[in-house]
Amino acid sequence: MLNQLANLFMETGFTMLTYKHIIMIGIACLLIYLAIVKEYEPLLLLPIAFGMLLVNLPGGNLMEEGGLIYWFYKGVELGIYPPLIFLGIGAMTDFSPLLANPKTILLGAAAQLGIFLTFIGALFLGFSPQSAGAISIIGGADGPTAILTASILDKELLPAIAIAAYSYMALVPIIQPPIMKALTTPEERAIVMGQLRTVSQKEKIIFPVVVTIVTVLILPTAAPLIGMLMLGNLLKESGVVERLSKTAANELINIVTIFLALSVGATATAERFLQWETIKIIFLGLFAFSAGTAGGVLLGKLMSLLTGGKVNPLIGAAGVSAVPMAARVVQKVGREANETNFLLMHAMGPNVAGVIGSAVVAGLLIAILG
Amino acid sequence: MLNQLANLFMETGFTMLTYKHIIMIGIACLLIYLAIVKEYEPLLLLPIAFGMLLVNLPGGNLMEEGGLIYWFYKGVELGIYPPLIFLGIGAMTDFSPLLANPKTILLGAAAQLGIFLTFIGALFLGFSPQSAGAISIIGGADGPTAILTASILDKELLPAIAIAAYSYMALVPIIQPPIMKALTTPEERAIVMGQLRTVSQKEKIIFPVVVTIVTVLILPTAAPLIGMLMLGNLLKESGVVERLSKTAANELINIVTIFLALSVGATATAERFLQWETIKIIFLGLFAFSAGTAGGVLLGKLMSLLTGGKVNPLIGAAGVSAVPMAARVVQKVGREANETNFLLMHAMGPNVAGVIGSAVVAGLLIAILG
Amino acid sequence: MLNQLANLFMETGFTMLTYKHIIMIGIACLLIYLAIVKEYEPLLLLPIAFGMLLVNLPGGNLMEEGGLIYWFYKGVELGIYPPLIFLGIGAMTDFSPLLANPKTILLGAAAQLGIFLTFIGALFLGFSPQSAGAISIIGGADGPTAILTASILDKELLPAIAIAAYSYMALVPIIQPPIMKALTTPEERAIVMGQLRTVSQKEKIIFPVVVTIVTVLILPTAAPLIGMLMLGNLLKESGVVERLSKTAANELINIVTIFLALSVGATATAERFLQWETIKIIFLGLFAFSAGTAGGVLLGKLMSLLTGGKVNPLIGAAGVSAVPMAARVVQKVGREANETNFLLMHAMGPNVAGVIGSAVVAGLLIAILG
Amino acid sequence: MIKEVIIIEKLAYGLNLTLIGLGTVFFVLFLLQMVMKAQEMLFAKKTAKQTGAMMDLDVNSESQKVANEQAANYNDDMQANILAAITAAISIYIEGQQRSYKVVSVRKVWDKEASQAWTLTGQQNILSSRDSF
Amino acid sequence: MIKEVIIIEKLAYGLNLTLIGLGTVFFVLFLLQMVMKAQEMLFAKKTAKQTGAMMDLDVNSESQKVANEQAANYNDDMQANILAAITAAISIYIEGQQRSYKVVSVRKVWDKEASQAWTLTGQQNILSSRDSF
Amino acid sequence: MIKEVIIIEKLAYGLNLTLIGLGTVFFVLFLLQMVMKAQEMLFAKKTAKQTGAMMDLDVNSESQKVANEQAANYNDDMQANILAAITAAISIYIEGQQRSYKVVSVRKVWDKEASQAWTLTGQQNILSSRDSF
Ligand code: NA
Ligand code: NA
Ligand code: NA
Repeated sequence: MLNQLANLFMETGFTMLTYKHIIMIGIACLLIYLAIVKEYEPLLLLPIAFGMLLVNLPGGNLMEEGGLIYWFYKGVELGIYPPLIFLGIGAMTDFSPLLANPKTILLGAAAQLGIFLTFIGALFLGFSPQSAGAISIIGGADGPTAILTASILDKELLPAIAIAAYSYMALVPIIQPPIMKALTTPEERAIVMGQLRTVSQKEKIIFPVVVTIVTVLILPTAAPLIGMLMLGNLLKESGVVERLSKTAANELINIVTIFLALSVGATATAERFLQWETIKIIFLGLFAFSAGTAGGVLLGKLMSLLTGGKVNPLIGAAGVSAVPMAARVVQKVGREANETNFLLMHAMGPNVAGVIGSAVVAGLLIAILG
Repeated sequence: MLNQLANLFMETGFTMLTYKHIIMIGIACLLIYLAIVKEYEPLLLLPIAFGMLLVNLPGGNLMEEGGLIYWFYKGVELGIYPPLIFLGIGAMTDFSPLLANPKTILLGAAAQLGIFLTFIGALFLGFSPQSAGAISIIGGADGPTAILTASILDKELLPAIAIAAYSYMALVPIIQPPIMKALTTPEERAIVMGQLRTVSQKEKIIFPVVVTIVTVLILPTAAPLIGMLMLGNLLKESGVVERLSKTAANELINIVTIFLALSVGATATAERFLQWETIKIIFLGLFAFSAGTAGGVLLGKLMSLLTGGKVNPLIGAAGVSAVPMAARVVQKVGREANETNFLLMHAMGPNVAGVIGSAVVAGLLIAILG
Repeated sequence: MLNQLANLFMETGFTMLTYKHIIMIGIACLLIYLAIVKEYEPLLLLPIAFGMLLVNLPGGNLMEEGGLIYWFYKGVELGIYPPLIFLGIGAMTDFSPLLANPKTILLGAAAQLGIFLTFIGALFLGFSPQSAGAISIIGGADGPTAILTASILDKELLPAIAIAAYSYMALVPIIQPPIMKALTTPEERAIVMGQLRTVSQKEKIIFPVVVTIVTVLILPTAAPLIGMLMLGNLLKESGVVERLSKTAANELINIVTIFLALSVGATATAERFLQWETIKIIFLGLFAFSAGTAGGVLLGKLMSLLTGGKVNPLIGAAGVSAVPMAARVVQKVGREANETNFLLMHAMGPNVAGVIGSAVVAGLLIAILG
Repeated sequence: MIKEVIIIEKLAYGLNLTLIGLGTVFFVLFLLQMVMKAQEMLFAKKTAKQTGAMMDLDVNSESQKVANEQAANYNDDMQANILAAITAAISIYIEGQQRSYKVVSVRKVWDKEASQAWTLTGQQNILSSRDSF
Repeated sequence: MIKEVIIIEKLAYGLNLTLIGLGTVFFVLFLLQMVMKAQEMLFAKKTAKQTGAMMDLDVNSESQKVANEQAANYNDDMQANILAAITAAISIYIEGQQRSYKVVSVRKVWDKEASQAWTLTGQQNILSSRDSF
Repeated sequence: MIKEVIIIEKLAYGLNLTLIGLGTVFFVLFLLQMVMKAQEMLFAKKTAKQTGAMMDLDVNSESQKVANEQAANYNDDMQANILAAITAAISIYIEGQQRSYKVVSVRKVWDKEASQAWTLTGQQNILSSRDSF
């Protein structure tokens, strides 16, 4: 019996526990704290952190072949979860602000600058092109896009990239304002934009179909993300399949989010996460968000110039996506400069354009580097 | 760099686009239009059409091994989705009208005539018995049954059969009335049917259990469809597992519908769909619906004769299933003949009987031809 | 044609029907009756019974490789469903009563006595240690725990164990009161317990994290059950991811319950179920519940003694889990002895502790015998 | 199986299948008709064929009953009804995404509120909403 | 592919990708801008730029309409409105977890209740809630 | 492993497992008890043991508060409450299957409606309901 007790004790996690596990458990608890108390993107970061916790309690083997989260992870490995999240996002997204002011879509392109500058930066920090591509997509400020791209280009870096992406999305209200203010004059920030035109239902219905055709024809590798995003939107805007769009935007996306986040978190083993690469990714991610914001604002300034001051350059900052946080930041900064300024709906245009933009870039990176 | 651009351009869908793709994209857009504007069975036809669109944008490879919809399609291939749809349909179906008037169940048998006459027709048009069986099931006027049968007997024809089945279900208000009127006299159509008796909860609970036992014992191959349909109905009628029956009738069926329809649509590649067979299937499908309607109405006439005019023969037309559209058509045609005529609940009996009837025929076709 | 009819007749279930099938169909119908009319744990027993019915209608082959329920069963085989049920249970469970009175957690340990005494009993009835372990877990009074353990230790016995576990959970109001009364004096049963302190939200949030760390470190094999239970609870208590906790506690658990119960029921083939082992399991299960109840009550008496009569020993009976039925039984028996006695919330402490307790024991049995 | 058969063979094959098929489906559905007839004789409500109350479609039976009751004492209890409506509406407004049992318990708590802040019976109501899995 | 390259090569590679990448994303999004412009010319509502009614966000349009209507005849139909609110609230209270269409049908049945216990039209309303799959 | 063992061996094996098993489960649950004790000392509310307010079961705390508030100014704001109830009931009637946040926003919009048709603040309310994934 003593023998058995000894054997059992050998199987406990305590005997296998190393200082690395303890650090990882600490990081997981910190992320749980940030998700709950600071409300850092809790929908993703809370289950990610819990997955990280579970996988770093030694002996559980939940990620070993046949383990529970090993099965959940299949949906990440096969590239199924991120498009399903996009299906739900599509069913929640209203493209009206973009349709009402088409030129703001270009701000969603300019904000992708952050991705490419980060790519160059990552190359210089010694990453391979594949790893650099995976890291740079953090600048897309879009969780599912980042997870899909990283899982294809370099899955070793997946947990660090996912955590960095969601953390910086939560930190958008801290990261963006200084850059926005540094690049604009108080007069520019005070620009009031005219009311948006009414968008007909017909336009809203045709839009997702045309976006799918145009985007997938040019960049077939963007099909899973763009296709599902636009299918979700079509289900919503069509108005005839409400039960499908509601389910896509609620129960289906919730179920997939639990599985996705838990299994992404569970890839964050100590061996994989406690590396210099993680530190580098954290810095590169911050740079990516900053550069993307700058890219958007700078094109905003150019647009302001060309339209004779009809565009408030701040709305360019929303082009990074981080929906709807970045648009709210624009609203706040705009109102600081001018009490009567309501930029929210104008910022929603580049904001949703940024989702399309980074999905296009993801398709491109996968096509070139994948 | 020019080299890379050239390579990238080679990977775009434009370079691979043929006139066949363009035709298929056009058909997909037409179906989207019909689903949204004409409300042709949008729950299925809208995602089917979108799947068709996605798979005909070349290069996306969503149906190639490892592609996104390739994984969704597994649920069709393994025969999982249609029974799950039936689970939800069972949890939505009220068999009271049938239980209140048991003899109307035979109208649900007579309307299967369409299936068998179509089978003969398909043989003469040169189809193999397997293909003919798959095509003939369109006459069952029941989407999940048609998809399951076609995916087993001849999956090459699956997209055409599914699209024909749902299209004609949407067209029931146009297809059925002329046939109904041609086969009945105004006096017959004006027959008012007596009020239905009250059905006790006990009868409603026992019914699904007995149907399962009787049907599966006689025709074991009908087990997946009949078994799930009756499980769903038992969950609903039992009254003790409301949370399960609600989920089966809402979120579960919605999720499965998205996956099923998207992946059935994605089987409609140009090579497979732009064939003479598709044209033939469209004609055979129309014939199947017409012959089924005639079969039901003719037995209705016989019943009317035998009961001394207590049965309005129109309700036989509802035996094709196409729930609840065919029953509404009966109500409308009946009211045209007699303002005070309310046939709706009487037509619901053969209507739900038709679902059981075509599932039985599907089991038979699979047993003999599969 | 006669030939074909003969062949078809050969394929009907009637020709394959044996008296064993008829007995199994009878048992399935009895369970359906108990689930609906007597409300014996209908959420599980109704679909379990229907699965049993389907698999005993010969020829359906739903559990053969490629059959419908064969695929559903994969989630049992891979150990996926029970942890997902626990995720939902966690999102429904309120640990406040336990946090308000921490010492009652030990009652949830004492009630596991039933498991171990049953293990010894099963050894003496000739079962192998693995089988004995699988059977003894019935004493955990927790369906998902029993199903997971039995599917790992001895899947031949799975259906009998699952049915016994849920049946006795439904019979707790009949099994427990005599034992509770036999082991306590009227004075003990009349003890009024003081009001519970208020539990802060902070405690409720930290609790699931700490339970996960402590339990999984000591017993890594308990990780799937405890990890998911605590994740569900954390999602609920965090208050920041309501859409995830609602989905886990509703649609997700409902969907998984349908698949789990249907496929567990479908393992109950005549060959497997109509064995002496099944009879033995039924007796051992009853013994397990009784011994568990006694274990809890006896520690309750000791606690009552040590605290100078501040603990009503009845609440120990709730330590078997069977949430929330066992706690309600405590309330009822307590009130019989003293009209002013409200033990419900005090019994909820050991009740939820029993869930943790039996998950720990399951982990232990899997570690030692698996 | 058969590839090139002459017309007569195809027709024979097709009619053969039609006969077997229609025979089977009529046989099965006729059996079910007999089952339903038997059920009717055993279980049918004696109060059938009442005018104006044809089918007890379960969707409505319960609501109807309550509606009738409410209608009955509408004038007497107008104030109480308004109160109930407001309470229910507000609780739905607050509880939102949460499900029925919550609304039920909230209303019960409201009833209790009138007399006592938070009773143990209230706890029991809440507890009973936990389904067992 | 490339492991050890000198700085100039990395920079060239990175700038290369940046040009191709930004070029592609601007090209695609510019095409989409043109598409939207074309749509605007074809389908845009003529009543645009009305003050105070900027975006017909579908979330609210319907509710607003009803709310407006309700507000309009609020004084006239106060009694009826209270009745409707009570009915709706009660039916929600009862039906709970059940979904929208039930509440809808319940209210319709209530309307019927006033005149007739249970009409066939009522059945039709209920029936029409069955989606076809 | 073991197939044919004599009674004493079975008993020894069983008791052995019982001791290890009960020992382990008591050990784990005792540790958790200590954890809870520690938590209590660190975080427990000071306002504990108030009569009539025992457990802040989160299911009800919020509703209770609102109910209390509503009860407080019931007589004063009767009209307003009826209006709110009607609005909420109607919006639920209309929105049906849609979820809580919609109903919430609808009511906010209604509030705005009284003063202004469609304000930008209203847009912000709606926007804030979009969860970020
Ligand atoms: Na982006
Ligand atoms: Na049919
Ligand atoms: Na237990």
